[in-house]
Amino acid sequence: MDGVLGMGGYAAYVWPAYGITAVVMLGLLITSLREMRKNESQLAALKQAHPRRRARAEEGQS
Amino acid sequence: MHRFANPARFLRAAQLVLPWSAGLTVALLAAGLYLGLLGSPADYQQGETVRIMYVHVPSAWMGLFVYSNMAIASAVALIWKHPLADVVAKASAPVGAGFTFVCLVTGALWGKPMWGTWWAWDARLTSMLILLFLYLGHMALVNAFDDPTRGAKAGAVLALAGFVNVPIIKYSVDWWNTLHQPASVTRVGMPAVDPAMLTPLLLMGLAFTTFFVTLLILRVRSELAATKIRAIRMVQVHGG
Amino acid sequence: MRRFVEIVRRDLRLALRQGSDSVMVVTFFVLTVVLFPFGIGPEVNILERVSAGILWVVALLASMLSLDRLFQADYEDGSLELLALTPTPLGVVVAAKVVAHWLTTGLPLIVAAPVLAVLLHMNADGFGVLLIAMALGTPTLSLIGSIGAALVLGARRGGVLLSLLVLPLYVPVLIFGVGAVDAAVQGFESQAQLLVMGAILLAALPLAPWASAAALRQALE
Amino acid sequence: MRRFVEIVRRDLRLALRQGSDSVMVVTFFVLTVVLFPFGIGPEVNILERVSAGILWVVALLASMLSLDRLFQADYEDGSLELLALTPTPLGVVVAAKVVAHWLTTGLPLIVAAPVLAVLLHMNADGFGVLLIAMALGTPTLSLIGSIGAALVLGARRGGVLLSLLVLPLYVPVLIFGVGAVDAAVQGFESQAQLLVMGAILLAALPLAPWASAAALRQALE
Amino acid sequence: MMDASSIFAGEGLACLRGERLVFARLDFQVEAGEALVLVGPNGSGKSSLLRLMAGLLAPMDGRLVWNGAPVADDREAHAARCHYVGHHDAIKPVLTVRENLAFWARLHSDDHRAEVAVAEALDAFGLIHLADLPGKLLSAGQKRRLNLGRLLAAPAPLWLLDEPITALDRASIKGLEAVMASHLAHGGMVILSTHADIDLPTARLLALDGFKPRPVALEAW
Amino acid sequence: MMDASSIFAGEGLACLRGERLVFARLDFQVEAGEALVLVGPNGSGKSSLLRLMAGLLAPMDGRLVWNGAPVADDREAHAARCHYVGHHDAIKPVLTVRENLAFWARLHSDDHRAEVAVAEALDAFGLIHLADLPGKLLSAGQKRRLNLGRLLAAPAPLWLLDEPITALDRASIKGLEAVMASHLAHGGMVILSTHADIDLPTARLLALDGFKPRPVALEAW
Ligand code: HEM
Ligand SMILES: Nc1ncnc2c1ncn2[C@@H]1O[C@H](COP(=O)(O)OP(=O)(O)OP(=O)(O)O)[C@@H](O)[C@H]1O
Ligand SMILES: Nc1ncnc2c1ncn2[C@@H]1O[C@H](COP(=O)(O)OP(=O)(O)OP(=O)(O)O)[C@@H](O)[C@H]1O
Ligand SMILES: [Mg+2]
Ligand SMILES: [Mg+2]
Repeated sequence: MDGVLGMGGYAAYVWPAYGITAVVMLGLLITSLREMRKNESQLAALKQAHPRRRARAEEGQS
Repeated sequence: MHRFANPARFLRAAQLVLPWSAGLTVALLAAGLYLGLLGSPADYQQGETVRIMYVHVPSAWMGLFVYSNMAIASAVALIWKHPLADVVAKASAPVGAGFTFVCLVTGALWGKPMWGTWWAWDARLTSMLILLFLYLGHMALVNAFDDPTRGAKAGAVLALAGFVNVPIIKYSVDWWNTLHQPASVTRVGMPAVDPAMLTPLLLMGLAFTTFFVTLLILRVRSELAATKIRAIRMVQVHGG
Repeated sequence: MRRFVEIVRRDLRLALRQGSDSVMVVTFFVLTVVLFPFGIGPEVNILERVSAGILWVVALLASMLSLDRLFQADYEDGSLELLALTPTPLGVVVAAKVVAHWLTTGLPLIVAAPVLAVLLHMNADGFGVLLIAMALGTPTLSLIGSIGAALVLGARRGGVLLSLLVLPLYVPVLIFGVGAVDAAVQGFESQAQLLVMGAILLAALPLAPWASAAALRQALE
Repeated sequence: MRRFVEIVRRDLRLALRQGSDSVMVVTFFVLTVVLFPFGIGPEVNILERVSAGILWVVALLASMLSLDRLFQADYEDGSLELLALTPTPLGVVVAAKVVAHWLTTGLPLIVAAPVLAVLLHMNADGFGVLLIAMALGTPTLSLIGSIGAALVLGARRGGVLLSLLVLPLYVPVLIFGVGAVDAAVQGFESQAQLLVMGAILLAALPLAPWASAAALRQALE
Repeated sequence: MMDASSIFAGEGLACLRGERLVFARLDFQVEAGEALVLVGPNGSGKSSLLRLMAGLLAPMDGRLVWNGAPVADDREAHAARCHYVGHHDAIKPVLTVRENLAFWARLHSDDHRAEVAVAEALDAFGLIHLADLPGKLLSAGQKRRLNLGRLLAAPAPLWLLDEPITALDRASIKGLEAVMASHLAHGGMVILSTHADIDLPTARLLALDGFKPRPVALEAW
Repeated sequence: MMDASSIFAGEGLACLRGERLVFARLDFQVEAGEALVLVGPNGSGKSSLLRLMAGLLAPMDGRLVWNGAPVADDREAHAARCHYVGHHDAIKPVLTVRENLAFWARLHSDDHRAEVAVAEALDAFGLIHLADLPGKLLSAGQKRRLNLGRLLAAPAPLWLLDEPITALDRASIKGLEAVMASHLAHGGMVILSTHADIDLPTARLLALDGFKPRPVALEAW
């Protein structure tokens, strides 16, 4: 176990590398998800408030 | 409305792809990390630090790949005026910037034990830094206009102009004699890497790619929703 | 061609009448270069060692700063849309404006460079190559910069944004420009670097006006 | 005082909402600093020797570039004349805008400086003093720069003109800023230089807003 | 705030713009509850006179008085009692309609009063349903209405309006006329310039075409 | 140059601004000697249609044809046959009235013809006595007249005028009407937008308020 965590004396470089990668990737994932949730819920709320728009949109599509 | 290829179709397709890409990302990451951290030997020269490779190299590939992806999307947007292409380009930029950043930081962390310095001004390192600036410039430009479509179009021209940099980064190591290693995996013909290291490397590369696809879907969905919100707002202002 | 000359002439006349851009660019160049001895200290051998680099970096900055207004004034007062509506391809209009820009800013930079080189104690062997490299490099800067200037039209915070877009694209000119001068100073051949600079210029000559014209069309929509 | 806070709050809000100026200033700072190793070459000992000078010169340039828009947007959309017509002395308005400008540009510069110092291989002993010197110097830059920004309002070619007016006034900050850091790097006391910088800041604090207000009145005529 | 006995007057005013005398020896007087309409062909000096009344322009000769006291003696007091609506809209594209208005309201009166007044102003100019939209989405007419909203968002006796009805559709013009009439009925003053007809009680006309702009040099000789 | 049998037409035009559909399925046709007047409330798309006709804006759908040939096939030819007068004046403050006009004239026709035409244009719009004044000293109405002068400074059959009478006083409006009538009598075409009344022979009206602007995103869902 010490072999893996210790990384042959290079733990101070290897683990931060993986750590930074994880932080950036998770950060991207979380911000993207949050943004999407926010926008989609806002859109749903707006559609709720303006149900007529939906009808009009469908009519416009035909 | 032929120009406005139906985003609804995209959303349906994305809905199908999303669980697969997300699931694959998790599975590939698990396998890649296991092999990379436990199941592969240390390098006879570089020792355990070689394990940094499994995040450093895939993120470098992704940095270049995402930019190429953006340039293609931009060309599509400019030539065929496909609105989804603009959205894809815009949604890709922050992800590409993220990967490029990871490549730089992990490279620096690798450089300290290997070369004895965090940073050196050699061709590949600096051209990667420039790539990061190209991403940042693209993000800034796209958001610098009051009218989002204007920003998208300007961004498309910039992405194409900046694409010149990608081959320079890719081949800088071959053209100039530098500290950094030349390509050994992606070189034409047989890769010059031990399969025990090649397997986790390729697994991580695939994992990063599916991760990118997942993020792209989320971000495009978000962007499309934002467009629609703006549209509804606009109707409120001007009375649809 | 007649129209090309006409546009160059107008831009030159405008530059001359309104507080002459060239004087300001040169002054910025001189002032900023002069700041460095204050910052770095007066040691001759260090200054000499970094002189080519400083000259080129500041030349990039000067060129970039003046680019800010390349299309801006014409865009704001509506001249640009009329220029786009003349019976001339927009790329030609861009090329004419770039030529005028280079004549009023690039050329003065070239003239000022040797003087500043003396100030920074550059080895006199480098002067000839410095001039040639600048003559090949500054038009490339104007050309590449025109793309950025066209892109930021109508953007908020155009000035700073422009630097973010243009500086990364300037890097090759910087590398080979410095390389040529340094080689000459150290007594090597600098032909290879100058050839590359020429090649970059030749490539930018048709591509940049075309890309700028595309960007301008977007801005005028 | 209430109005002062009100104006600072508005400017901060504007800066945050519109594509964040600060990000761009920092990027310009980083980009330009990064250009120098291209120009000067990668040798560690030379880079280390010139690092303080380069950081300060580029910080001056970054501050100056962002000043371009300090009053410009308000001038163009007519807000500035309305601000001049509020029951607040114009000097207070200027001071509020300068504070907001410093918070959005000077502060990020201070944060970015140590990172760049690492890139330029600066000796770690200088970091603390670099931060203090920047904290004393950047507000002075914003204050002095506001005079230039007010003077060039309405002038065409604002950007380059501004640099001419402002850069010479920046020289004292540059000299003492670099002096402080260099002293620290070489293991000397840098208190004297820092005291002078503090004094300059104290002097600029009342004088600059007053001078800028006078210049603004001219521009609004 | 509004005093039924205030008098605003100009005595022997002369105005110089760009070396040309726009008008000279101009007198006017407005009492509480009165309106003054400036008319005249293009370039006759309507806008100049309004800026002069607001204090943005210094008269070359003559003076403005409020209740017998020269306006020039206390700029801030004059700024507190007048609202100026010029050609520019002073609308920040990234702030919402409410935020735009609230900022100006808070600069003129205290926070609580401002809150109430902003709501009133939004109502009077039909902006309520737009209150949370960013300024950039507004059409030209809506922008103008927002700009006029400042008149009600903070009380001030003297309104100076430069061609207030440009870009307004018929309904909005009626609304503005009602707002002005009520202001006059409460003892306010309105001075406005226009090319079209505006329906106002107690309005007197001031025709500016009597003064032919003339180079000053001739006078001075 | 002016062909008595030309026809300019639009077929099924749709226009997208920002992200909104301003109008769709719009057809029009103008023959030599005919005038078309665009009317509609603010934001109904008059300016957009004119820009589209000039080729500054690409139609999202539909096409423009000149004598049966699609305009999009040859931008330069279309530019050569139309004059566009928009909201911006395209006047350089440092060039004199004559120089301003001569530049545009020379871009459209050869030097000698331009000389004569410029003199005619100055005369027709009452600018002769202002010919040597720099653009910056002009009042709003004079600027507009100078901008309209381009119509006569180089001949072109198709005139596209966006609210040409704003800022003009009564006498100038009469003058413009005479110029347009003579252009029509010689087989030219005039397409203009206006909020006020314009007196023109052979004028047909095109009302744009039938199309409620609608966001495109809604269509696509
Ligand atoms: C901040 C510093 C660094 C940066 C910006 C950087 C950048 C890159 C880039 C862009 C690639 C992709 C190459 C391609 O696809 O052809 C790459 C690959 C690679 N890097 Fe780095 N690198 C850095 C530091 C290092 C260090 C210190 C080492 C090891 C001593 C290293 C070892 C490698 C290896 C082995 C590859 C794979 C090459 C291949 O097989 O294709 N890198 N790096
Ligand atoms: N900033 C300026 N600098 C110099 N001269 C100016 C300036 N602004 C206006 N002028 C000149 O002053 C004169 C009066 O201009 P002013 O704008 O007051 O006219 P106006 O009556 O408001 O005209 P309009 O009906 O076009 O609004 C004009 O002859 C103009 O040329
Ligand atoms: N540059 C632009 N970007 C995005 N949308 C725009 C742009 N210009 C105009 N619009 C929108 O397009 C619509 C049509 O505008 P346009 O300027 O054609 O109207 P108009 O009929 O000329 O109005 P006006 O009478 O005010 O001149 C408006 O709703 C406006 O908000
Ligand atoms: Mg006026
Ligand atoms: Mg219009």
